[in-house]
Amino acid sequence: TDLQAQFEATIARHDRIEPRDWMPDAYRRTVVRQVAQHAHSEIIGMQPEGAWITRAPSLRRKAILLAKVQDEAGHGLYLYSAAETLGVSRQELTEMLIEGRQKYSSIFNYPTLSYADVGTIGWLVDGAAICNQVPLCRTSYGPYGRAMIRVCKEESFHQRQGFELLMTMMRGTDEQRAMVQESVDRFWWPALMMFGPPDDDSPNTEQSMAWGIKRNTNDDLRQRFVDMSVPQAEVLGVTFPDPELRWNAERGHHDFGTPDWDEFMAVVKGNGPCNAQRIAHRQRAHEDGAWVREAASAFADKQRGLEVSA
Amino acid sequence: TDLQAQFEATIARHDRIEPRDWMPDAYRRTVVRQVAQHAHSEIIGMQPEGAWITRAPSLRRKAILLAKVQDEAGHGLYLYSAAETLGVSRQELTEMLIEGRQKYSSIFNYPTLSYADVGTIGWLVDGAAICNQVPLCRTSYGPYGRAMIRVCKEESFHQRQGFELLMTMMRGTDEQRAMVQESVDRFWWPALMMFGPPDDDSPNTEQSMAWGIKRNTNDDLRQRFVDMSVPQAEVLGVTFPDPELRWNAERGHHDFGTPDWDEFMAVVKGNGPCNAQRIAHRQRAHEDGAWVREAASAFADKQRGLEVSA
Amino acid sequence: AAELAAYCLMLGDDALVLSHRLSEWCSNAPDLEEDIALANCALDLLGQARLLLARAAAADPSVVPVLPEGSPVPAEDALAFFREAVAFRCHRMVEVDNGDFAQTMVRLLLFSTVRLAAFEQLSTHADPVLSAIAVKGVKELSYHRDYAARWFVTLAQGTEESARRLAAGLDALWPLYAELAAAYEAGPAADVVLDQVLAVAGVERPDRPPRAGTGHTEALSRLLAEMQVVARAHPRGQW
Amino acid sequence: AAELAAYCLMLGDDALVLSHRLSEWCSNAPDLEEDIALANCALDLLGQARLLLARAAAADPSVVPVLPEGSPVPAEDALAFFREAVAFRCHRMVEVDNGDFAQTMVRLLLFSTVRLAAFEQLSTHADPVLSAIAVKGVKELSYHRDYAARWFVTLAQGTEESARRLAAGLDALWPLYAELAAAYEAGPAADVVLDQVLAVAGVERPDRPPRAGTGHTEALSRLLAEMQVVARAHPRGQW
Repeated sequence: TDLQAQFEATIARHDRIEPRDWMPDAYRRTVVRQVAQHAHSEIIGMQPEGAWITRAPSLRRKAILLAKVQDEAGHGLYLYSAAETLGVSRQELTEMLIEGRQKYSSIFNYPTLSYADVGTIGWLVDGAAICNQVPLCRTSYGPYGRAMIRVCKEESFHQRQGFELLMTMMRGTDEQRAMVQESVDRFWWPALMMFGPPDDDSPNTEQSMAWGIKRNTNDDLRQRFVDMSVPQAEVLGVTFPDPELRWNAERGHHDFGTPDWDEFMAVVKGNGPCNAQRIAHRQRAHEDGAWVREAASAFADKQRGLEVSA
Repeated sequence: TDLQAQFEATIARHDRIEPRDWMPDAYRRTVVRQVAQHAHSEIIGMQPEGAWITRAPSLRRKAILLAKVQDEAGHGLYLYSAAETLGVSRQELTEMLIEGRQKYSSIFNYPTLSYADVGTIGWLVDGAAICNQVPLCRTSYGPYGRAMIRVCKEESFHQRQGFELLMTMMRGTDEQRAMVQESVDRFWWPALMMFGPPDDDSPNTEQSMAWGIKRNTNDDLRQRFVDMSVPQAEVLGVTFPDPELRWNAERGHHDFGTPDWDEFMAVVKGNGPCNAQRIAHRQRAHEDGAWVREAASAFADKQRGLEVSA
Repeated sequence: AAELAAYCLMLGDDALVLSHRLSEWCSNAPDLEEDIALANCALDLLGQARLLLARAAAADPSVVPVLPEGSPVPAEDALAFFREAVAFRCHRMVEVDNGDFAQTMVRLLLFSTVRLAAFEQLSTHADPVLSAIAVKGVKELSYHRDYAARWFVTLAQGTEESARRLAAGLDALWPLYAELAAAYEAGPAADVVLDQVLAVAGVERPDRPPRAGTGHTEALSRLLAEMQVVARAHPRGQW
Repeated sequence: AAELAAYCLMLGDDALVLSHRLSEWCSNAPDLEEDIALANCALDLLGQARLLLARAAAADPSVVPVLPEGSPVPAEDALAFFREAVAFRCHRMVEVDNGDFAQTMVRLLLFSTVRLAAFEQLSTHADPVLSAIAVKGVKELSYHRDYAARWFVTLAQGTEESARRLAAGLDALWPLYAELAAAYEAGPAADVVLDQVLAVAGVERPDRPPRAGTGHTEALSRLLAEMQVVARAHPRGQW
């Protein structure tokens, strides 16, 4: 059909699809799923770091962390708005999340155990997110791509702050240096898993790339992240817990070991260290807030009623 | 009547009234009120100290404190049992407490703010309680008097432990000594108020003494407590926050200042620092436990049913 | 100078403790917009706390706890993380638990109204640092007050449940209002504002006597246990 | 000796952390009798923790955190109050929040069953201190297990609500059981006991996979923040 041809031409030009444009149902569903998953990741991602706001060890760090977690709520807002341009409401998506029918990034199912984790999440987790997201600024769906531009700018800022926290701690006491290393040891492999399963085990990648929703394969992005992180670790003075990690001059890349994909699958299936906790937290907050949202909407109705009758 | 005469003779002999004995309704009501108030004080008294079990600074102190608060629950048990011999159930009394229709000792409406308070409560509050309670071992109602004998023995043990904690802290750092003094400063006046209003403002004292329920007046016990505490404070190396406190050789007692009876009245009326918190805590615990008590009684009914049908 | 320091500590501790309470809402608010708004208020108060604690330390260095030699901890952090509960000068109003969203809004309304009245006076204070802090704070507190007042009216007139919860929150906090208003010498200005909000909301001023006693609540030491845990574990740490 | 120390730390940390959780019930239990019984269990586990931490410190002094010179803190307290969360060797089963009374009883049943099986074996351990601790512990843990099992059956067969809550508690904790049982090498002995209790209660063994990962929960660092606050504030204190 004409519409289909127009859509494909737009994609081929690397131009944006906009909300008013015709698009195949499968494309719409895939974009909704990906944007929602991304939005959920921002919201769930508030928990592991947010848990340390009340325990931040300096007032300066407390302000930085509070502002960062607030930014994540903001990212969630843009991304839910982007999804809403495709005709699904924030309320619906939230219900999909708390009923376990939509996913969020596997990384947030790992616990934060020390303040160093705040730095490590900034450095490695936000770093991995940026690797994933920078190409998404050129994603084919317009509102998503534009949201990503804003998100990426703030994420880079967060990543630098995380790295800076770790740098400062590495200049501190022996205990602090040990804290940083221990934290990096825990987060390295889960960070690598953030890019998803290996390419030969990632059935949706091909179609998403054809549609210009995704711009790179999982393994491609993972390699980029490893290559980027190794020199940063040297600057920091920490090591990664991977005996196979070494520079391969022939490939012009670092070789590295295989993540524990069984663990990854357990996490994706809901049996990770914190899946139940994260969803229960979101569900409780959502339910506890129901009466407030109802009150606000009842009040708005009354106000509208008054305006009409005036 | 004969019964009345018999009752009065028993009282006059300083002998015990027992549950099966005839007693005037007013006597029964007064004993129930006093025993219930005492039981409630044990139960509410678990809160201010119990709050520090999870924060005790050494494992030895944690064990001592946990055992002490457990003893208070035990005292509550004996005392509710003593009240039950007069035909009121623990359930009824608990409801009277959480609906604010029966009182408990005013002292537990003051907050605990530091670990030193655990010691101060042991030393001063349990000390004052003992002054109040030792004469009650000879109270006219048998089950109450016998419960008091057991309670007093354990209270003396607690008082020594409290004093010993403060002694140890006074041998510690400057900060610890300051903590002890600050704590004593906060608890001294409220401890004096534990004996109730001045005699000329204590309308029920006369009748209670005539019935042998009470054995001494409020002011009499308060004086005894002051005289007992002053030398102990000297041993500890702390002062009491009362510029009028001094030895009066003529009276053979210490003179001391007047407590803030307005504050006392505010506390008694429910407007003390922690009244609302203490009652809310008890109420929540009681309500949260309702389904457990129901399950236990449903299970017991089923077991009885099985036994009967077997 | 000791008096100025004590006053700044009082203002700073109130801001620090209420900021902590507001930050507890993070990831727990009824909606993303409220999550962001509450974090804004928490950040503003945290900013006020930092400036005020630093001013207190400069005015009277003796208020700053002594740390192990060689500790790199700045004065604002020494004050926030290395004092015991009894050394804090905050008020019981800011210490108690958040309760539900209604109670949180009631507290924010009462607190920001009283503090705004005080900051308006302080903006001409003789100490130039304190007056500058107050000028900046006036803008922030006006926003907090308006935000809280909007929710106060919304909840009062929203549903039966929200009105009930609002009333319960107001009843719970009212006994602590007199102490706060007295400390801030808020005067009739604050009362006028409050009465306006109550009138618009159609809510009666509670008829509850002030809570007896002074000093702190048991909630404060628990709050500080959490707030200070990492800093205390690393008295020579750099962050 | 390092191995013995590590093993004693594991046993001691589990006891310490579960004792803490049980002591949180103090003044919050459904009835006075349960308040007293839960405090008893907490006291027993606290006693086990003290002996085990002291044994670990004696076996390998290098496990004990270094405190400021002149600190009078004994080894058991240095281990309990001056280690960070990541240095603890307890299991996720004992760390998570109590939940309701049903979940608390499920945890006590699972924990004491597994630990009892291990202690029975340890009562003939080559280390005379550890074997003596185990002999004493067997009596205590038998009591805890029987107490929890009695409540397990009562709640399973009490009311609809109690049965529902018990099932929810069992579902919540079951994913953490495999990790605990493996660490204690509890073997079939524990399974047999559990199956008996489940059978008497008429409750199915949950069909839930074990939780992925190892290490700790986020709950542990919060628990330690509270447990360690006073001790950490006074590293040279005497108590």
